[in-house]
Amino acid sequence: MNDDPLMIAGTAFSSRLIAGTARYPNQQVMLDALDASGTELVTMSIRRISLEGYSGSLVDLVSGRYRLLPNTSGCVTARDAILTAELAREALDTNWVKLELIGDRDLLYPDVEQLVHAADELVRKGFVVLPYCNEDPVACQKLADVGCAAVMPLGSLIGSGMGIANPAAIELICTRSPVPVVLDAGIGTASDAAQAMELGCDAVMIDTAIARSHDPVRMAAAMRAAIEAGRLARLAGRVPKQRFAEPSSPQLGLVGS
Amino acid sequence: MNDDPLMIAGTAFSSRLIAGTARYPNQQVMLDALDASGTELVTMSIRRISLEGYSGSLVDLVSGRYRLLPNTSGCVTARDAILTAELAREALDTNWVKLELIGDRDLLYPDVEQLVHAADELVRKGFVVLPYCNEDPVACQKLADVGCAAVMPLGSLIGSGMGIANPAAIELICTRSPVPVVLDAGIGTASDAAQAMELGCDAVMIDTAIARSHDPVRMAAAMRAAIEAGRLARLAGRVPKQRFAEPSSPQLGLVGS
Amino acid sequence: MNDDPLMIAGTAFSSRLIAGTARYPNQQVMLDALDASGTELVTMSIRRISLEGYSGSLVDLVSGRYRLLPNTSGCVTARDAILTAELAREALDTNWVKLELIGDRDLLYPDVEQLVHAADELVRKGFVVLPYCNEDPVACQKLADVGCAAVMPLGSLIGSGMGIANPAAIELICTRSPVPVVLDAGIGTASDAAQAMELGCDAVMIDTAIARSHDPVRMAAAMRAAIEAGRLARLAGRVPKQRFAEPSSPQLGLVGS
Amino acid sequence: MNDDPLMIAGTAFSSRLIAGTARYPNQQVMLDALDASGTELVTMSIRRISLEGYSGSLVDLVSGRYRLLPNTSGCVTARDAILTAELAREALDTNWVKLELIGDRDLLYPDVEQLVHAADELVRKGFVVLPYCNEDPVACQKLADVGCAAVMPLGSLIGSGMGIANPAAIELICTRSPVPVVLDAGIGTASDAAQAMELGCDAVMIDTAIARSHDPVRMAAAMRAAIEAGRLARLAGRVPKQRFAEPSSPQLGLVGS
Amino acid sequence: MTRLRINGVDAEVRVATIAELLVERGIDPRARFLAVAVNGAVVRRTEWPVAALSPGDEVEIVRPLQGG
Amino acid sequence: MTRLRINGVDAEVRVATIAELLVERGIDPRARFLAVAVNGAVVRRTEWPVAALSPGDEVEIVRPLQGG
Amino acid sequence: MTRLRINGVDAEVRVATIAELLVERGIDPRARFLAVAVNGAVVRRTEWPVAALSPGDEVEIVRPLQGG
Amino acid sequence: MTRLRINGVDAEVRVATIAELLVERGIDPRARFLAVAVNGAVVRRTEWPVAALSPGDEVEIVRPLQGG
Repeated sequence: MNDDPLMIAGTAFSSRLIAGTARYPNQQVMLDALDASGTELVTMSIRRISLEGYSGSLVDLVSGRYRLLPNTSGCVTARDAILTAELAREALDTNWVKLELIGDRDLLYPDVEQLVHAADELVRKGFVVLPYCNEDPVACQKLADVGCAAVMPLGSLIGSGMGIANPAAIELICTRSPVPVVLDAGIGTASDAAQAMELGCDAVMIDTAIARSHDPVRMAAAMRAAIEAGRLARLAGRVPKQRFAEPSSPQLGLVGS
Repeated sequence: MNDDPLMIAGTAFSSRLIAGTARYPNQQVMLDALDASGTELVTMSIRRISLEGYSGSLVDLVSGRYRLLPNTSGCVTARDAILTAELAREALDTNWVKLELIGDRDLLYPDVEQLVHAADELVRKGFVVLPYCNEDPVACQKLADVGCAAVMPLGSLIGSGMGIANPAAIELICTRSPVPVVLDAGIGTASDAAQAMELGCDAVMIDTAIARSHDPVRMAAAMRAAIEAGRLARLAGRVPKQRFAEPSSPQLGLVGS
Repeated sequence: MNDDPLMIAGTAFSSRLIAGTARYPNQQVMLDALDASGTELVTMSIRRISLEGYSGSLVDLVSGRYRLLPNTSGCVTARDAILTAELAREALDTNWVKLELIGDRDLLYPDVEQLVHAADELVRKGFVVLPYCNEDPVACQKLADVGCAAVMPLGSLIGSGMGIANPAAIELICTRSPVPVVLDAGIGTASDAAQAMELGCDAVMIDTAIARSHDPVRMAAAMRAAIEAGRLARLAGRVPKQRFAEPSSPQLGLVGS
Repeated sequence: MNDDPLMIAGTAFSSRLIAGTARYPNQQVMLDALDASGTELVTMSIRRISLEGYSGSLVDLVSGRYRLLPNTSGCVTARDAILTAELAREALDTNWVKLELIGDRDLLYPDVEQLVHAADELVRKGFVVLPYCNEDPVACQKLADVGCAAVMPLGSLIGSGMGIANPAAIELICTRSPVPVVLDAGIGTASDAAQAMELGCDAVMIDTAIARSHDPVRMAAAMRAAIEAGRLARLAGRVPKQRFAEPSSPQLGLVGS
Repeated sequence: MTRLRINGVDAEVRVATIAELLVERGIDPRARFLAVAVNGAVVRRTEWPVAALSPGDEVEIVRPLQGG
Repeated sequence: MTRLRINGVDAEVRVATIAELLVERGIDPRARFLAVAVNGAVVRRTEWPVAALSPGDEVEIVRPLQGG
Repeated sequence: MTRLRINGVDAEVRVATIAELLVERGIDPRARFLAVAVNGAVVRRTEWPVAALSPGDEVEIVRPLQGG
Repeated sequence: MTRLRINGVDAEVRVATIAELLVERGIDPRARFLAVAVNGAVVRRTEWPVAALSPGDEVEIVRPLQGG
């Protein structure tokens, strides 16, 4: 454990990267990328039994090495999201859940109103709830008020790779949130992840930007380094921006002057 | 030596961070920061003998551990810049020089016209010339044409911490430059350095952003990680940006759907 | 009436600028600025009788020349917002209301959850509701679904002058909204207003950016021109952005070539 | 003449838009667009006699209604640019010239070094020189020093429609230039033109953004309004940007509070 | 004497109707752009002369101000 | 024969308990990482051998998959 | 016959002056907005009737076109 | 006495060579990282003991400092 752990619901994590497990070219690349990313917490979905391919044994491969964070992806009603969370708890023996409640199937944008109600109920049922929300400081406050263990505002649309569309709003949420802020969705490249940490986020959730890059294992290493870099820079306290120049070398004693 | 070295004038560097040695709170912090940064190439200025403070023994401390890159900071004429370079070669026994030729003492902005002439002459005199220039692809091409070993376009004004003011121009220079591109000036925080590498820069030069941060040693580590992150992301090939969303979890088999 | 009117709830407006009446240095400047802005719809607040200054006769001055849009500014509960709207209807004899329901007194950020419920009830009570909301496409859809006559997403925080913090989200809302989109809050200068219209907004609401500028009357004229410019540019269909250059003058027949 | 004329070389212009005449779908659209733009100064190129189409009679159509500004577009040597300027003076009976000296045929990016020399010589030959340059404050100062009547820094690459890639540099040039600053190249839509004026530019040069839009006549009107809006906003003095909110309506006397 | 809460402030007044209350407060009931609510419900202007006030009533008397 | 709705699809099955249903579906009830809900309520694994199924029951049989 | 280079193209022409050259090329020397340079130097319109052309002269004949 | 300009300042010194000048200035000529130029031309360290100084010579004596 490093000296600057991420604390969520009393659990300490050395890594501030939460990794998805979907959209990889194949299972081995996924495992190598998770390894390279240094993540300690990986997300999974809950789906009806079917005859699909490799995913059957996915849990066996990751459950030993990583804490699992099941999600309720795709749910559009509080009822389905809550049932999915309860099935996840039974299937994976964890009361942690990444709560997703979608208000628009095209945009995969959260339905903040239902989200707060579902989060409230899941907290009462004993879940550790990490809700995927938007960059709305009032919604984030409500989610913290009902007992969520963290908030997960989007940087931009899921899978878009557009980075952090509204840095000012994310920074505002970070300065005010009583619970950890995990930037979720939209990360496209390493500097996006570093920026998230510099804005004050406690962690970053990444799936597509790693899984769909040309070299997921290398990109996973890039994201790991970027999140460390952004965190260190945040702690180090950056220089202020100023509109004019300031010399770095000494001004006096110039040759020939 | 790592498997992705930076090559300048036939010399290989594991680190892609060129570090300044000025503006640190004190000498020990500077040494610790240089160490934390992983740099292998540090810049120095050349000044007339005087009774100034600690700097007297600076070279003894760094010359053994790092390759030195003397600069011609503050020079406003080709004549002074060339003489300063020759004095640096004599004093430090290196033919490498970071050529600075300032056209505006307030902005510390390069004088491209004189810069090309001075670079041409220094190359003829056997110097390895790394010129501080602006984000002008034509000027960068001319500097490469006269034999510069690299080009060092500014991100923004020296010491401003404004980051990369014109990413499109930097990217354009990187795609076309026959010599390494080192982003110089303006870096403010880690994500700026990562972005520079993602745009295609081969290295980044940093002084103020480390030396003047609240915790230079930690910021040095941040910059080291950021440059590695940006380089890895560049090599890994990021996902394309798209304006719409794409789900990461499977679409089929939703509970209750 | 021009040939491109703004239609809200069946009412046509030649001007696409909704103007606030607060924060002006004095009443005459306000009247001159409203005149210069070309607005046809101005906002007012509803407050308890007191012995405050000039505002007593404000309505007499503007009610004849402009349609009034009372707001529920400052309300933090649906109950207070609804009562304020009903008092406004009685006092000003209009069923139009700019519905504001604040979830955070520091940020003056909307409480989307309560906002939808209050809007729903006011629509049932026969009001023409224009809700101040955030750049949340799902919330905007819900507001339209309950019968709001328009949606008024914020560009950035009220009075901040930060412009449009999340252009992609505003554009997304504009492409999908079944009702007019009025950009509200955050406009700082003319180009912000032009940008709002180019993103697809149907109108812009401005108060502080005019009232608190150094020369409100001139800034009002600037905003009027900017909104017309942005609207015309939107209708004219801008050239695509491309990363490379394209000559405008003929390529052939160069002298000396 | 309005009360805020643009002065170049002692000549006053009511319009701050310099319009190109190329790339229009046809001649009538060009004439209508020039009319709608309100421009008083239009650019033309100088080319060898050939059997090309409509352009033969172009001058007859515009020379009576607009002051002509011949350019040296396409020239890559000072010699060709100077000869082209002299031929233009003979052909059009004007000593005004938009000096273009390209250092890269793909990017159409200026060659600052040659540009300064050619400008110097043309000024000595009695020309009123308006040089197309880059956003380099030192180069702009040199061009003013050799007697140019204005400087024309690029916003972004010619014909790219990318807008103003480096607003800070343009603003810096505007604050320091002893001669008028005309933003040239890169304007894509109305808000770009408004922004240029807000940054302090004295005028804007536009060709492609109008000629290649879906509706050039309407876009010309948009640009005219945008430039007026940006100029008025600059003169009116915008509100400062602040990171926090400030209420516009009165704080006291809230109903129910 | 009737104890009312007027615009959030407790007051003892000797009035029977809203119209009388306005007059007692120095407000001309014929003045334009006024509105009144009692216990959270708007009372139309036409009712002011007859609308009776009871002890403990919460009265809101408002008018428009500048706003954004 | 019992008529059930299994994972959103109607089916006629000759089973009495969830455990039997899983077997009938070719799923090993001892397999890890399975979960079952009947009519919107999760049935704990320990109940599978005894939990009776009634006609019209809506059964969800799920397991984890990759996710983001 | 005089060998000239006209607008970058070699040509054999039977003319003595610029004016004659223009006519020979089918260009009306009185047409407005024309300009001519010989060997890199502009020849004013008034000189066209008398300005003699020598073998090897490089002649530029230009006029304005649309431009940006 | 020789009148020199040393690092931009006029000075009267009683020295014949660069080595003597350094000593006279309290600088150990064997110290590392020093460089000297006379009238715009660098004088190699090996020449210091013999390089003669003439009246009016412009001498630069430099060493490295921190820099960016």
